[in-house]
Amino acid sequence: MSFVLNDEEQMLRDSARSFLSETAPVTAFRKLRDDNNPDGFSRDLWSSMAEMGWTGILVEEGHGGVELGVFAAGLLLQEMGRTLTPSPFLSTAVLAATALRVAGSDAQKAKWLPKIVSGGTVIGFAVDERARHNPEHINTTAKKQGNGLVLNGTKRFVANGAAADAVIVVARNEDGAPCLVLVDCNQKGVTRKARRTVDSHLPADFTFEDVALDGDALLDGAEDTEGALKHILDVGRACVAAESLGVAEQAFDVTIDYIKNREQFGVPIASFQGLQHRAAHLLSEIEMARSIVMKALRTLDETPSQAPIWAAAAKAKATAVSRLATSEGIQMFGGVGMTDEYDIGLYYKRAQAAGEFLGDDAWGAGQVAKLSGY
Amino acid sequence: MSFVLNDEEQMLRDSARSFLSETAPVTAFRKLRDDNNPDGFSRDLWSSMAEMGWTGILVEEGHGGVELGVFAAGLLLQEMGRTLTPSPFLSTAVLAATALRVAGSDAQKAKWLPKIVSGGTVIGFAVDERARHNPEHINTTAKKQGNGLVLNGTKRFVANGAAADAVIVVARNEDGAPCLVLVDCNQKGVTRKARRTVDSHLPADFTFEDVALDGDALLDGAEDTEGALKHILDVGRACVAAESLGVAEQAFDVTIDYIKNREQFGVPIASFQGLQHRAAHLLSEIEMARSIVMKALRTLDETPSQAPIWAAAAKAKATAVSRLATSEGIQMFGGVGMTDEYDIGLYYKRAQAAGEFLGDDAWGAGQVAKLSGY
Amino acid sequence: MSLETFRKETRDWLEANCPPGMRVPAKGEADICWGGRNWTFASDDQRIWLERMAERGWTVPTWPKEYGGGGLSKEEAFVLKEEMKAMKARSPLDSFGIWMLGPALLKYGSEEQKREHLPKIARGEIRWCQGYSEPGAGSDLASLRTKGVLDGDEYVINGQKVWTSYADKSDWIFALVRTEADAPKHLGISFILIDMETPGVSTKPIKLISGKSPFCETFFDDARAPVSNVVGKPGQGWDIAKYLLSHERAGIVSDAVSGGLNPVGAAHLAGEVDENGQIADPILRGDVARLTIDALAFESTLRRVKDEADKGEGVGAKASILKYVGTELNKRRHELNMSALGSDGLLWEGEKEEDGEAARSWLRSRANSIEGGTSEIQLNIVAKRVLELPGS
Amino acid sequence: MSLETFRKETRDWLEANCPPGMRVPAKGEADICWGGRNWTFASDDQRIWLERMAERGWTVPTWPKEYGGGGLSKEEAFVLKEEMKAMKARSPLDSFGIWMLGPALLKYGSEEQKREHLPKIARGEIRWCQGYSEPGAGSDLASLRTKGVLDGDEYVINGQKVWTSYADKSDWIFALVRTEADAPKHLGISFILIDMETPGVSTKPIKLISGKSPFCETFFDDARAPVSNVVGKPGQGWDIAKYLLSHERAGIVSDAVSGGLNPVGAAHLAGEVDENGQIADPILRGDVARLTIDALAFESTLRRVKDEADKGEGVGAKASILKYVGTELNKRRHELNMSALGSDGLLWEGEKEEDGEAARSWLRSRANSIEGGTSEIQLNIVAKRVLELPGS
Repeated sequence: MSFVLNDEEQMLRDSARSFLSETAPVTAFRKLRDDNNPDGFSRDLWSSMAEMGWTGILVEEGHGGVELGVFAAGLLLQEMGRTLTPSPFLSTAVLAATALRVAGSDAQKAKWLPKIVSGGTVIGFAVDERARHNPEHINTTAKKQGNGLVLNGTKRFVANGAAADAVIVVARNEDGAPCLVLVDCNQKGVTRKARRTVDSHLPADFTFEDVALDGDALLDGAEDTEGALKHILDVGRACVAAESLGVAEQAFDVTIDYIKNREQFGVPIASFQGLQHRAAHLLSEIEMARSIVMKALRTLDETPSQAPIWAAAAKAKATAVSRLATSEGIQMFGGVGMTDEYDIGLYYKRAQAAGEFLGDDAWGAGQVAKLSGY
Repeated sequence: MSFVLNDEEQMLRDSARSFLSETAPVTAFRKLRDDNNPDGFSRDLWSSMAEMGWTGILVEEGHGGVELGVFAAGLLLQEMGRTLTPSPFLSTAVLAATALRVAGSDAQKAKWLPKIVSGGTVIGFAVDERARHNPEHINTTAKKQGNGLVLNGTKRFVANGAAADAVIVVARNEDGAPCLVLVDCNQKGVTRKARRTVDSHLPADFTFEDVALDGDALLDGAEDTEGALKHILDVGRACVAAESLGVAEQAFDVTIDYIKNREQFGVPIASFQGLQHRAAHLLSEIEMARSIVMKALRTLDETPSQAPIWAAAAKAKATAVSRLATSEGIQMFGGVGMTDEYDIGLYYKRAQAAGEFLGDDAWGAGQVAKLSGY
Repeated sequence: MSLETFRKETRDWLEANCPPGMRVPAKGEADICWGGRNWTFASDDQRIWLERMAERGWTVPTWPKEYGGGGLSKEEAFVLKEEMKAMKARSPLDSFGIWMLGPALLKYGSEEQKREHLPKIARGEIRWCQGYSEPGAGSDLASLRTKGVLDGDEYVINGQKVWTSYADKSDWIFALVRTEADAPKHLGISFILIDMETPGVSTKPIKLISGKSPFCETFFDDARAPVSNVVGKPGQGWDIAKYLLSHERAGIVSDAVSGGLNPVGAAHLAGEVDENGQIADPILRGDVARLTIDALAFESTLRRVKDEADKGEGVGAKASILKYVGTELNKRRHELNMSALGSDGLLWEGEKEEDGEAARSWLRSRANSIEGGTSEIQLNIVAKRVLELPGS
Repeated sequence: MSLETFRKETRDWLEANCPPGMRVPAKGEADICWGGRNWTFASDDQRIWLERMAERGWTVPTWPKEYGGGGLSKEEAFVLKEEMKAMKARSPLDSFGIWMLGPALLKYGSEEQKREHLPKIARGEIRWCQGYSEPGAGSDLASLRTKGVLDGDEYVINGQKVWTSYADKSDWIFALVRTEADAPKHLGISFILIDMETPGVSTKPIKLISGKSPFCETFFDDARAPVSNVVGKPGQGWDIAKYLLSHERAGIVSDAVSGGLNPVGAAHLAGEVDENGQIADPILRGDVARLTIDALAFESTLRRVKDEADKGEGVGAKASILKYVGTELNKRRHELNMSALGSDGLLWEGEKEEDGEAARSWLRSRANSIEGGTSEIQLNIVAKRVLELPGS
């Protein structure tokens, strides 16, 4: 396992960085927000991501993807974190694609993966039913009915839910075992309510009321669906941790830049040792987060059986560090950091939202203790 | 409830401070340690404490005491924390005296309290059976046998155990309810093993093997022995919290003094803002600890029914702050702080030991959550 | 009158006079009564409550009666507060006039200024805002550049202020103005009262990360104020400002610990408790418990400092400790609120008015450690003035 | 030879040659083999193991063969380490000669010095200590006052060193000596090798709070060392010292994370776990979990820095980040060990040799953030050299 980027990865990151800073800088995000964009992201950008092959980053070549792996997906999300770029990448190209890859039948893969790769669909991944992430609290049911299924339950704050064409729903079957069901959002019995969040994303709450589904709605390609679900969630965690890392890095960079130039009492405030020590501590924390996020991503690619503890730990660390970096950022900016005009507050908001997604630092710590056997 | 000292309290504290700094400064503690004193404290000092009335601080006048209350006891312990003075004050004059006061019969009070007041006895209070404090883990039994009792079990790290003439043992009776039993250490079936601890105190482990006791060994003066036990422990917690506070205060004072005088790179190290901010933070923390310790002590005197959460919170806060103040102290002293020659390390050790006694910060936090109903 | 008699009479009066609508806690900023020329009462109850309290001088209980106050002793004022709290009575009037300008005028103002301005503050007729900070000054408050040039018996004022809270809704502003250009930085500043209807005074809200705009920029463009509106002596502005800032700090601290959502309530709201009411996530529960301990310690400290002040020990630089600890604590509380609320906390807008309130309060709390002197400034003050550490 | 072949051969050789007594983890400092003129082996196994490993040069696997090393590549050395770890083989030899002096001699030493000293270090024949710090210098290392005055082809050395680890058990010392009195502070210092049997060299242990005395004071009283014992050029000592300190930092860091008690083990030892092996105190469990996360992050960072170094990216000032994070982490680990152990952790002396070991290690860990450059110095380095923040 290597902790350095190979040439291909280096290229991917460089091209992502230059693409995003040109096409989707923070000003673009502000415009989406101020225009009350009903999707919460740019459809054009999503098409561009497809053109560049990003949508197929976890899809095998046979279905049109480039299959670069979870580490590569994380690199992209890290860059998106830096520019606060909203898109269905995480929900559709990471979570839904992984779900289809590890739990879909051949027919389901053939039907859905090319759509994901083409950028022609947005698919949400619906797991949580309560306010805090907890994949064990699943009350949604998908029970057999004739040749098909009937789905009942509610899901909350499904990422990209407002714009989703379909959602993959985590439910329990008639035996109480977890199962994954792919549901068209226009299906009868599906209602959704878009929720505008603090980071100006647009997830949605979903209610499923006696939704009648064909049998092929059930993702039944995995031998062990429960294990597959855990893997999907770990991939999601490591990838959103990478986004949080990007948020932390950029927030830190702009903060350092600010304190070097901001003068008070006749000197740059960066010359005060009080701030210097905190900045050095922050950099140390970011370095730690960077390493463990890389470790989690690589482990998912190379030795996925060992990934659970790394994914949980990376998620917890990236959550904590991104919140620290952004809140320290506001403090070091001072009054202007509180204004909407400066970007640092936007980073703070995204750090909070990304942090709660698929488990925050407290959740991650509990998971690490459990997985470590204490 | 007043957060300021009245004249009497002010006088008590001033006289304690001058007495201890003359009679029992840190050098006296070092001498006890280096001499391997078999008691772990000075018998002469204990007599002086009796002469000054300290031993009777929680004992009613009818039994020879001065009954100044828990707040006053805390003031004395705070001063003893400052000078690292070891003595049986906490175990005998606070815990045992309180136990007799709230759970003893008139006859038991009449027999034992004057002995405590005279300084003529050292009584330990034995509650814990496991490594970490937990008053719910009591397996020691005191069962009826004829007109008497038979005691079986083990107790660990009983404070002042090495020098104790007797111990008050927390046990369970034949119904499994908590009870308090006063046992002479020379009784047949009692074995003790002195343990020298990191802070150079001398607690002892006790084993009780079919110890046959008279019926009057049972402290049966309380209507609600379980409630009485909780009160005794809360008094102990608030008082040891006061000692920890004294440890923190003195450690802080010597550290500030040191950094003001220590020069590096041609200036006093106290002029570095990195240290200044940490010192200011430390002072803030000490002020918080001081307030909550005062609150807990006063509440035990004035509205004891409300005391449990304050005792637990004060114990937790004083534990955390005394450890922080002493560890920051070592760091600010630098290399010499690691040497036995300087006192700061002794304060660090006592902060650890006092912190574990009757529940550390983690224990206190759990208790606060429980008592707050979450 | 003994304190107990006072307590009884107060309780009876409050019972008889506090309208029912004022006996439920304020839900949000919308329920606060700020007063002022253009104030629209949220309800009749709000109006009646203000009128009745103002008549007794109990909007400003400790101010002298001749200036519209209640003339109560500290002890009596505390009893009043306790009794109001016991019946959940709302504050009849909140204002920067009460918290900040009033104390400054009582200490530094001329008799004429006191008689002119204090009663109007007490009755909620005039709403005040403060004009201290300037763009780019930040913690270096004394580096201000707004200039006042004497022209006859008037100052002609030019410059810009920032962080003028509610300036767009205020009637008058108390501002720091550099009136003596050649004096050293901390001298040469005057504390001037300016009617915001004066020609040349304009104001513009600042949008904050919390979405709200309580703060404004305020511009002075050849605005004129009579010399008689200078509080204290010309050039004494810095002293008055420092005195006033300590009152502001106390205000921020009391905000920091007063009411609002706490993480236990948040966990209940979000359904994140188990059947025994225990916070479901054990790690989060531990974080909340440590917050509770610190909140209890802080609450005790506020009481202690008050008791010490009553005994005549000055608060002095210890106010900086309170400001530092209280605001950092409040930020932690809001962070834990957000963790306890999970995705519920992320809601920004919804159909209900209170939707997004948790997130807005959380974001608002970030300013606590910046406004009224940053945490860094407080730590500097503690290091220098309490601990007397040498300068670097 | 391919790496896989090397791995196989290494495993076979270790299997055949590592004595059984060397395949159980060292219990404490007593089990470490330090070597030196007066070394007494703790067991035959310890002696045999050192001899066999030294013969292959595997006490210093990456040093060139001509100086007693194994001549292995970094990759091979890593494989050797992994295979030793897999069979729990102990380190055959630990010494400041290996960790510190060796790398400095390899970089700065003359051919003659290398041939003279390196093989003796590799075989554990000579034990070295370092003489850097002086009383009162602390973090201001360059302010040293030990003087060397040239007298013919010898320096006559006078002064005092402190924190000379194990000086009382060492054969030689490498010391920083001010040889050019008039040069600026950081120049004029030379790095000199001194035999401790030289007349005028004496040493005295320092008693520490942990009760142990690995450190000494060392005195030079007209002690003489030949000019040929200067490493590099006279006056180049400060550069060599800095180079060496970065190796010391790496050593401290690897100590910080390697082995020893952790809080989960401590909780088990103390019986403070429930029937499922879960740490009984839920709040403590949370603290431990957060430590685990940080330990995993730190472990990953060590790997990353190594990979980056292998790719040619210099570690440079990042070593300061490792030193800072690693030592602070280790202190936290020991604090949590003590909490998990409760009263058991307080034991200072008992009948068993390991009694008190937990407390001693805990106290010892406090020095981690002082020795080899304090945490404050590391943060300064990061601020100045990595972040390029302006000086104050």
